[in-house]
Amino acid sequence: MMKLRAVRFGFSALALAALVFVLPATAADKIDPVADAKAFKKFFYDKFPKLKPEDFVNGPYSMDEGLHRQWVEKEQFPPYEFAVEAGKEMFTKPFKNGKTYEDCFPNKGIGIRQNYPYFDEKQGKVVTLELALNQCREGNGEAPYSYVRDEMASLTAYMAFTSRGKPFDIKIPNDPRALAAYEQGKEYFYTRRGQLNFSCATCHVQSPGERVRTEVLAPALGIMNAMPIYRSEWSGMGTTSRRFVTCNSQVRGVPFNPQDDEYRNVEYYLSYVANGLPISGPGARP
Amino acid sequence: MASTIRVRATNNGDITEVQALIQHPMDSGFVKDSKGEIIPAHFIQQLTFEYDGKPVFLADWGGGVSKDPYVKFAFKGGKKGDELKVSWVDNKGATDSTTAKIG
Amino acid sequence: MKAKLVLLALLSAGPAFAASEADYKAAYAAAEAANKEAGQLRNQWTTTASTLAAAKKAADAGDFDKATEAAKEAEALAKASIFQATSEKTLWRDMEIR
Amino acid sequence: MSKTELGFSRRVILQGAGAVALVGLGSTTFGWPAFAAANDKYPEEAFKQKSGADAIKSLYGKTAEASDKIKLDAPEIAENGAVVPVSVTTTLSDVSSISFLVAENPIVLVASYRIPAGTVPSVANRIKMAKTSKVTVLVEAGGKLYSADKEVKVTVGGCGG
Repeated sequence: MMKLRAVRFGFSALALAALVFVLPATAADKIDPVADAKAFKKFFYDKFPKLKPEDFVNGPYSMDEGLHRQWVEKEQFPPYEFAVEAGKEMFTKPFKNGKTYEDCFPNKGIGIRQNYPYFDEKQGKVVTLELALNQCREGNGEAPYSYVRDEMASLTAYMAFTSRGKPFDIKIPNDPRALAAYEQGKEYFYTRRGQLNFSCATCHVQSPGERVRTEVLAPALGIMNAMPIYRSEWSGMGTTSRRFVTCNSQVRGVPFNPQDDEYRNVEYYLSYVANGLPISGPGARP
Repeated sequence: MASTIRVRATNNGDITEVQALIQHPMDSGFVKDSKGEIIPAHFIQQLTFEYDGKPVFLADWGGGVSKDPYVKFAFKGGKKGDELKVSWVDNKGATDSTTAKIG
Repeated sequence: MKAKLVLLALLSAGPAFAASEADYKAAYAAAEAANKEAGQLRNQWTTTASTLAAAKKAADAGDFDKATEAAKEAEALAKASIFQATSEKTLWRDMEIR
Repeated sequence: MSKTELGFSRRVILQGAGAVALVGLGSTTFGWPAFAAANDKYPEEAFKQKSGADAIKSLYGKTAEASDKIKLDAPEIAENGAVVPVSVTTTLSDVSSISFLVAENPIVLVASYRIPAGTVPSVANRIKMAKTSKVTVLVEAGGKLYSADKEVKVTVGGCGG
């Protein structure tokens, strides 16, 4: 009798173990942004224990003392002042139909950057700040701006400036398309590409704080918070789109068109996992 | 057109600290554009700061000064509310000037 | 994984005999097709495009040896980018922060 | 070159030697050109010179002597050659002019400042550097010319594209 019970007991234990084993396996395929974000932040907080969470939004300047001093000097009178002022001027200059960007955005576009990108359930896709600005222009009969040139850079610089200090507040609605976009963004972030065979993570997860020649790599956590960035390298304000496109070419991967799905989704992923960290854009960068 | 000169002048009793950021390409004449042609030299040559009719600082610049140039200096004297006259001229003869209130 | 990529990228067997224009055209077409497939997989390399251009330039100058060799190299690069795209479909999870 | 002058900081020892070389060069000249620094005119000639010594001769008409009373602040590794923050303060008295030179730039003289009486002898600015180079600051005080310099590393960033 004893043996039978033992067998039965053994059997149920086995079944239980199998179940438990099965659960995490399916859990891994289940898209869980909340868990991802927690793990993502933990990885960087453990990797850089001396940094406070908000330090991550200053990218390379929180990684290297020499760079930090040069940044502090620049911030006294930052070169992006002109872009912010140009953006402010453009923001309130009426379109031909008399409307302005203020009519397209909640709260007249002031202090809302931290909510972008968002998942637009009507369009069924992720809408970034840059896309929303061009959709506003086209909706008012104006030609869209290039995503990589000064006009878009100035507008986003001004909108980011009005959100400085506000924590990222990216939402993923309970809509399978939103979850899919988020997951595709995550996959893009970790996928190796180009002849150099790097993914975004190769530089920004495996080796933040280290140098690529003279440039110190920024951690992925908080990397969107400073956008758009005034890079000394470009001696001008650069949009998020420009950053993605140039990063692709640097690893010898052919870039997509700015604001293609992959770019909007990876921005969605990177912004979401940085929820809670303050907006620091427009940021000055090397 | 808004002035190309941004000035911050603050007085703390006996010294007035001045910072200026100027919108200018400061092309050195040694850089090629994407089509491989040399971008001609175009940079601010002289920048002057005057307080109470007297020069308090004069900069002679070459093409090696950064784009959207920045400079910081200080001079003894100056009072809150007084004006500081700032003006520049570049190698093409273009000029701009502004007056800033000492804060 | 990396070694395989490097091997494929260097797969440019020099022709033992003088390549004709037909050899070049065949090699170029193969390279272009492979690069097109890489495009469908959203994973072309900039070096594939530049090597294709070099092949075309050599062909225009009548140097079909060089042109064919470059076209073959372009094909190898395109194939490597295809290999990268397909293998990364699963490998990306290895680096994911969990 | 006394011990104290080299004691400014371990790193400066190498550049200290550089300053000595600078001193030796400037002395042999034919006629003395009008020292541009003495009047308000833009020192056109000085901004054409390809070497530090010629720029100094054209600008000041005298040679510089290293001094540890000049504190030149420049990064060890420039975050980017397009915007290198460089500043100087000095305890030397009645300073009349401050200039910055970058040895490896195509035009060595980058900026020259006239310091009228009553203006604090201290300047901060952002300069461009073509590549890794010695950055030299010159301070004219009491009619004599002093210098300090520092090596600043500059290379391209990014992984090469």
